[in-house]
Amino acid sequence: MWTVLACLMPPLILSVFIFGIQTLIITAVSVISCVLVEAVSQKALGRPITIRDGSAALTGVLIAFVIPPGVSYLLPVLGAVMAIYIGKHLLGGIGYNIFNPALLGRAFLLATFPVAMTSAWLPPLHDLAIFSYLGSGVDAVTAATPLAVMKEQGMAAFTQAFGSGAGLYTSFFLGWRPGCIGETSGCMIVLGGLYMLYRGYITWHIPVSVLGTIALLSWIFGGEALCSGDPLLAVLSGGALLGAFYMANDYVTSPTNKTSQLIYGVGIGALTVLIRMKGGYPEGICYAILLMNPLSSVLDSFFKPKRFAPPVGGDK
Amino acid sequence: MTNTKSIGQLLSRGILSENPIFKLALSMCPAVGISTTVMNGVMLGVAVFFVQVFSSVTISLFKDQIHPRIRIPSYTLTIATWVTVIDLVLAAYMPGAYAKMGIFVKLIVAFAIITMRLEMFACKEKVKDSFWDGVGMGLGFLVGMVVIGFVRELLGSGTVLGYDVLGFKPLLFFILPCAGFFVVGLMMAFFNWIEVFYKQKRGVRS
Amino acid sequence: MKDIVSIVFRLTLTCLMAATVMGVAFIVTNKAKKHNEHVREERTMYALLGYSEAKPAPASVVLHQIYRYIITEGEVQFVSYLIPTGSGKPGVSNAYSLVSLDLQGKLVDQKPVAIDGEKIRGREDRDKAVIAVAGSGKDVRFADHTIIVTENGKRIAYLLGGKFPGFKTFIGVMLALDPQYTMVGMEILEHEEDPGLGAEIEQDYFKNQFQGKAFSTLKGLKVVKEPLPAEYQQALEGGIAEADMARIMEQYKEKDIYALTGATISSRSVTDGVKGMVKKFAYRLDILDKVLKEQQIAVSF
Amino acid sequence: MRMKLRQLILLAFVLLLPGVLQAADLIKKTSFSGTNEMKVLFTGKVNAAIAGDASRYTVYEENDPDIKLALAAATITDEGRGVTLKFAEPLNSANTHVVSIRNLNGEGAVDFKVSKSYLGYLLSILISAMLINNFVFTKYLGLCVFFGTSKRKSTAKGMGVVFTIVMLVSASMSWFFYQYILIPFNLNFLQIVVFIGLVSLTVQAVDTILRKVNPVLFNSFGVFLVLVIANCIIIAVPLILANNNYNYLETFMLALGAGGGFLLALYLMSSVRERLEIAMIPASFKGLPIAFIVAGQFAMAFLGFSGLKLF
Amino acid sequence: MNSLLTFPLGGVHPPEAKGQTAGLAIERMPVPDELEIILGQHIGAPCTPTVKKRDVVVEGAMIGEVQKGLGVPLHSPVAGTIKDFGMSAHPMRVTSPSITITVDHAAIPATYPRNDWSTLTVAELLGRVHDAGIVGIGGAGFPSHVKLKPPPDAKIDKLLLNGAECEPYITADHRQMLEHAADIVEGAKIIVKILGIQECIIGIERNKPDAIQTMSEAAQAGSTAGCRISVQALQVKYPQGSEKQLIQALTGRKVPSMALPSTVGVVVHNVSTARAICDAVVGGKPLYEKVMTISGGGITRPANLLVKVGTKASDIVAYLGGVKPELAKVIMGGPMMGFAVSNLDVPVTKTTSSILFLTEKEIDTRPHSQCIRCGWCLEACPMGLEPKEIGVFVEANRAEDTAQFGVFDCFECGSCAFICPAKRPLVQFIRLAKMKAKR
Repeated sequence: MWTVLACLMPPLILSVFIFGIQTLIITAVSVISCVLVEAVSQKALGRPITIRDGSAALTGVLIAFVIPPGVSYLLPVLGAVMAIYIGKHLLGGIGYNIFNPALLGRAFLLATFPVAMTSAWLPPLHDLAIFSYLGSGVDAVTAATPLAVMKEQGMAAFTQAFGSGAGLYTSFFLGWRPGCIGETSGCMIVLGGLYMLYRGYITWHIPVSVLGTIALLSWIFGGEALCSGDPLLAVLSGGALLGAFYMANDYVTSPTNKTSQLIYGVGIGALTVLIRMKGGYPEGICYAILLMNPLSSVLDSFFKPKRFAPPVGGDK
Repeated sequence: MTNTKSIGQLLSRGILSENPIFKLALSMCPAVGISTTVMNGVMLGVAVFFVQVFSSVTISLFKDQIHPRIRIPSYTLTIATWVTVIDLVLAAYMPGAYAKMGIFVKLIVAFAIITMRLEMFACKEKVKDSFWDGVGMGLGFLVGMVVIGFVRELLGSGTVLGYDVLGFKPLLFFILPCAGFFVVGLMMAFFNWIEVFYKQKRGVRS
Repeated sequence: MKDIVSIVFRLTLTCLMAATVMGVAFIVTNKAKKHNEHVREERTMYALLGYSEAKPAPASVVLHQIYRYIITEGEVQFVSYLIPTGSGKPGVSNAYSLVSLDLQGKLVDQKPVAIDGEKIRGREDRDKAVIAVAGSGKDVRFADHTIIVTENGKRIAYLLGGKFPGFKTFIGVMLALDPQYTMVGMEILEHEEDPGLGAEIEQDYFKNQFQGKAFSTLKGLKVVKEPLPAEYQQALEGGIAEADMARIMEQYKEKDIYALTGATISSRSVTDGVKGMVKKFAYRLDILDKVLKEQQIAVSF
Repeated sequence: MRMKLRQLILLAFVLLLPGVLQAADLIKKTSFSGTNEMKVLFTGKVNAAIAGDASRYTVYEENDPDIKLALAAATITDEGRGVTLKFAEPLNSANTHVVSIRNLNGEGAVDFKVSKSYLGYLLSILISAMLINNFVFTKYLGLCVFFGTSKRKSTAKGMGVVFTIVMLVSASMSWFFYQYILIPFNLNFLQIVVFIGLVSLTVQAVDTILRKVNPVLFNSFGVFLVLVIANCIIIAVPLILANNNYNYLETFMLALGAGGGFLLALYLMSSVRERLEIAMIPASFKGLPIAFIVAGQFAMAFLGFSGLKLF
Repeated sequence: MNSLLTFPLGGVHPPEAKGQTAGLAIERMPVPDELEIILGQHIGAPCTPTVKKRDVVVEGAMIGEVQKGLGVPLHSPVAGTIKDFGMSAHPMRVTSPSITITVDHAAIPATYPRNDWSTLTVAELLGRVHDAGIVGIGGAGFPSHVKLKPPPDAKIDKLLLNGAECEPYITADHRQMLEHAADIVEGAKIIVKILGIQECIIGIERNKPDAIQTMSEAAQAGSTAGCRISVQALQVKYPQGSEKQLIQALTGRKVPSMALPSTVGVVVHNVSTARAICDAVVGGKPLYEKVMTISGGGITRPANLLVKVGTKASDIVAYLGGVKPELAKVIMGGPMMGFAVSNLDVPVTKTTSSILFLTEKEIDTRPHSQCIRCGWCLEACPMGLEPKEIGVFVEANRAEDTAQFGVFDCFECGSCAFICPAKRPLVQFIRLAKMKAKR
């Protein structure tokens, strides 16, 4: 858990330079409330208190990562209650939750504060003025996320707002675009993800299948005509990378079998593209993962690990 | 089931110990579905109340005439009749409230609680007892709906019975469909917890 | 065997009894129900005109229903209006005429329609009457329903209902215009937008923005993605003194519509929808008025 | 039973085909795109000079033949097989539009209607009932049975399949009764009694037939038949179709969607509850309360489908 | 030596930690004053004593015998007097019946002159193996003569000698292969003759290059036309030394669930068992001594010891200069499959291959937490089982429902528990599950 947390630190630090110091405050509030809620729930339910295993802190960071940078500090607190108490401890604590707690928290916040969660975006900073959004500054500025612009105003407006070509990819890859706190800087997420892959904490199956499906389907259906979408843009915008590396890969809520992991990833990718293009929200990976979460145990029951050798005459 | 039950017992059973929503967990659909405001809860609760009372009384009145083999169809017919009547009356005289409740009024016909009371109580007991049993159950349902409606309305829109009490909308979530599940689930757990708590307390005392 | 007879007998009896109860209930409630069907709609209309239960509309205010039909005969299409030619007072048996215009706005014919004043509000009865007048072999299709409001015979407002696609499904609205087609008010009748987002279109601070927009402004109305100024919001929500309110409303009269935060698409849908409705209505009413004037057709409005 | 389902699907397909072949010979597909665009796809290559000439088009809403819509541009697409019409003002896609092209095919004009496709509409009824407005998670119907039979995956599957079949049959019968008996004879107020009666009848019929035809199947699925009556979805679907004046195809789609959605919800829920059975749930939450909480979480996940516009 | 072989499914790479003892020659431990010989030394029925209290026995004399069922005789490791019949501490079963012998230090150690076995019949050979009390020394303790008499319908074509020694720390087999290579090859030849086959493969993990070298030379020297003995180097992967995994690595054959290796035409013996068979057949020496590895950071002087069966762990500790203060856990057997012992009075049995004295640093003392479904155990399990599910079911008191996960296929290699990031005692869960699911 602590390693995963460490992998999430680079995007967090970069987010301070992209959106200002308040991202750090939101993350801190989120982490502290998650840890507190975890401790209180465990105390109330008479379980050993395990806040030191880092799982609550990780959920806290992830909740902060999937909310816009301009929201009130109250939001992560409420999200923490939903994620940790309702989403995790009522179902039996760590390991038994069906849905990814952080995303459950986000879904709850999106339903409760739809305006803040869909409009509190901030234009990225370019001058290291990391304190400029603190205090009253937040209300005055708004921005639209790339996917929202694409969905509501079309590709032309997108190009006008974010440019095109290599510059666009670079700024998106680095993270200089409006978006949730932790989702923008593709480079840092990929870096952390690759480190986790290298250390063997995760396998390639889920991230590759999720991102591959998103890229493929966006290429096929994403453009004006068939097969004219921009796969790279689809992967870099929204929370695709964060979702693929840190949310979809969550051990507890994803399948354990490799085959089911691939199917699970493809399902997430397909649902993401479906919601992005036809659904009610500009970004769909949050709901795509939530919708696939309950399927992970179903998939695992279909694809059992390959047994060494079945008994003679088959299983009894 | 003992034959002699006081009115108080019959009432309290329906409202507390065998509350159709929190204890028997029957007829959950409206409890989750339209309990976004107290008023909705009251309206449907009243509708269910009348259907329950009328059906209980009807079945109790005709219990000797009902052939045991067509028991269930008779119950269904009776309930459907009374639901139709209530439905028509509401549609005619309270169109505003009726529009809000959608098809849930008509769906009272599929409520397990009503059939269950008819089968377990009204077909055996005296008219008066059946009446009070129906009243108890109907009230129990009403109370459940009001409680859930109160929580959801207060938290969701900051109002009670339409009157603004908080002055702001705390958590929009609670008037959304999915919150109904959470509220009912948490309340059921709360009632379970109270029961266990009191049993323990009583156990300690005795 | 005896059992079966008994069962059948009792079941029949039960059914009969049930049917009796339901039948009685139906008969007793039917009239009230029919009466109530239009009450809500009418209440909305009166509310848009500024009347309420505390301040009921005077008897001199009359709502004149106009029903538009499209009649197709082969390749030729007419636009026909079912208009009241009598006094127009509800409850009084009215005379109605079907005035048919060709697509260029020339009068084709005018025929009286025999229909009762109350019955005209029921779709089936009305359609039947129009088909009977239009003659056989023609395709008659109901298009829309608008209301012209007069006070002492003088036009004071138009009410028009309409439906257009919103962010999710359709949004149904009713608009009130003054005789110069300036928006008097708008009411959202139905929608399935997201709570907290698109559903905010039914809030005063959004729908009242349309109030007072002149036809000229309305024709070019757009949606701007700017935060709603605080004073304007106060004025729209009606929490301030009347004089201030009038001043502020006047100040923002020619401004575009401020989009709802997080629900630009819904805001734009409503704006575009309203714009289209008013433009069409104004175009048609001008033609109709011209024809009625030229042909000296006596109408009740 | 699976065979029967397949036949029903096949039947539905055959019945739906005319919807696909709706437009005139020349026009293959029409659709709205964006707020002020319309796309037309022809069956073959068309004369680009004519099809690309905006002045040759006349477009109006079906109900407003007197008001012609101003066309900004007509652009040839799809290698000469299609044309995109761009309008000056946003279109009201709620209404059917009539497009007429002069001299496209020699003499005279080619007229065709552009509206949201009917097949798409049917499918959207199905998808809506199944996912977007899932009867269990967003409309809260059938909860008693839902919580009662979602403890085991096998039970859930059985219940879902039986329910879907009974639903299809009873909804079809209800539609027939409603359209040909209740409406003509002005007996609408009897709908509750009639619908519940038809449901009971269907259940009884399926029970009898199954018992005779396939006793093995009956043994595994028969127990669920009784429960079907207590499920409010089964009575809600006829009521909805009566309310919305659906035709038969729409009714069929609604019933299929409702049944499929119920099956899906049951299956997902049961797989989750099997997992919860071995979890350490707090004592007062054991059983129904936690099932409700999980259902709420499902409902939150299903929010993702909200606003889904496939067609 | 062709490309390195291994088994394909699962497996883990625990730190080898063999360096402490790999270079140490086998050293004979002086006999302590008293031995406690547990009667149930092997799988099958425990022995019944054939001696009485105060009987005087000589080294190698039979002191116990199995009267009914599967088993082999038990021999006295020393000359001495039967002191008592009592209960001894037992690593797995808490206590177990045993015979206590007071050692007669004055007695002359027995000698076993080598004699020619080539004239003996198969039945005679088998008799010697049985009479010498030989069981599978590798771990399970299965009576060897039974393994050498495969069911008549099995077509055996290969003998595999297991020199993989995949458990960390243990170097007993390694040292024996270095020091007694010829005996091992001789033993292999005896087994080959008993089985009536012609081929023997010795599998050794490549982290013991010196053993591979020595054994290859010995195998070459010992091979004859009718008996080809070869050495095969294996990849280093735990649990290579498990019977089914070794068979798959060396022959590619898969032993079906709940079946014996003979169903795929293979017989597997440990290298040290082969040596014991050689000693029994060639010298007539019963199995009463054992080469063991004593290792770990908690013991003052790690060693490879030749120990008499019945020597208590405490005696070994005393001989090796005592334990260090940082000792945290004593394990009998390997760190993966062995049992933690809380009592150093546990006597050594025929199957004890090591005693490890581990320090805080060498073990993970963190408390275990709930399963987070990471699925690592699924990948580690060489049998393709789902240890996480079994663990969760056991924790939920539903151990009896675990047969669906193939819990009986598990041979408790401990790969899952080793890899588990939550440090869940999965092997203990599985043992519990096996106990309950049987019922």
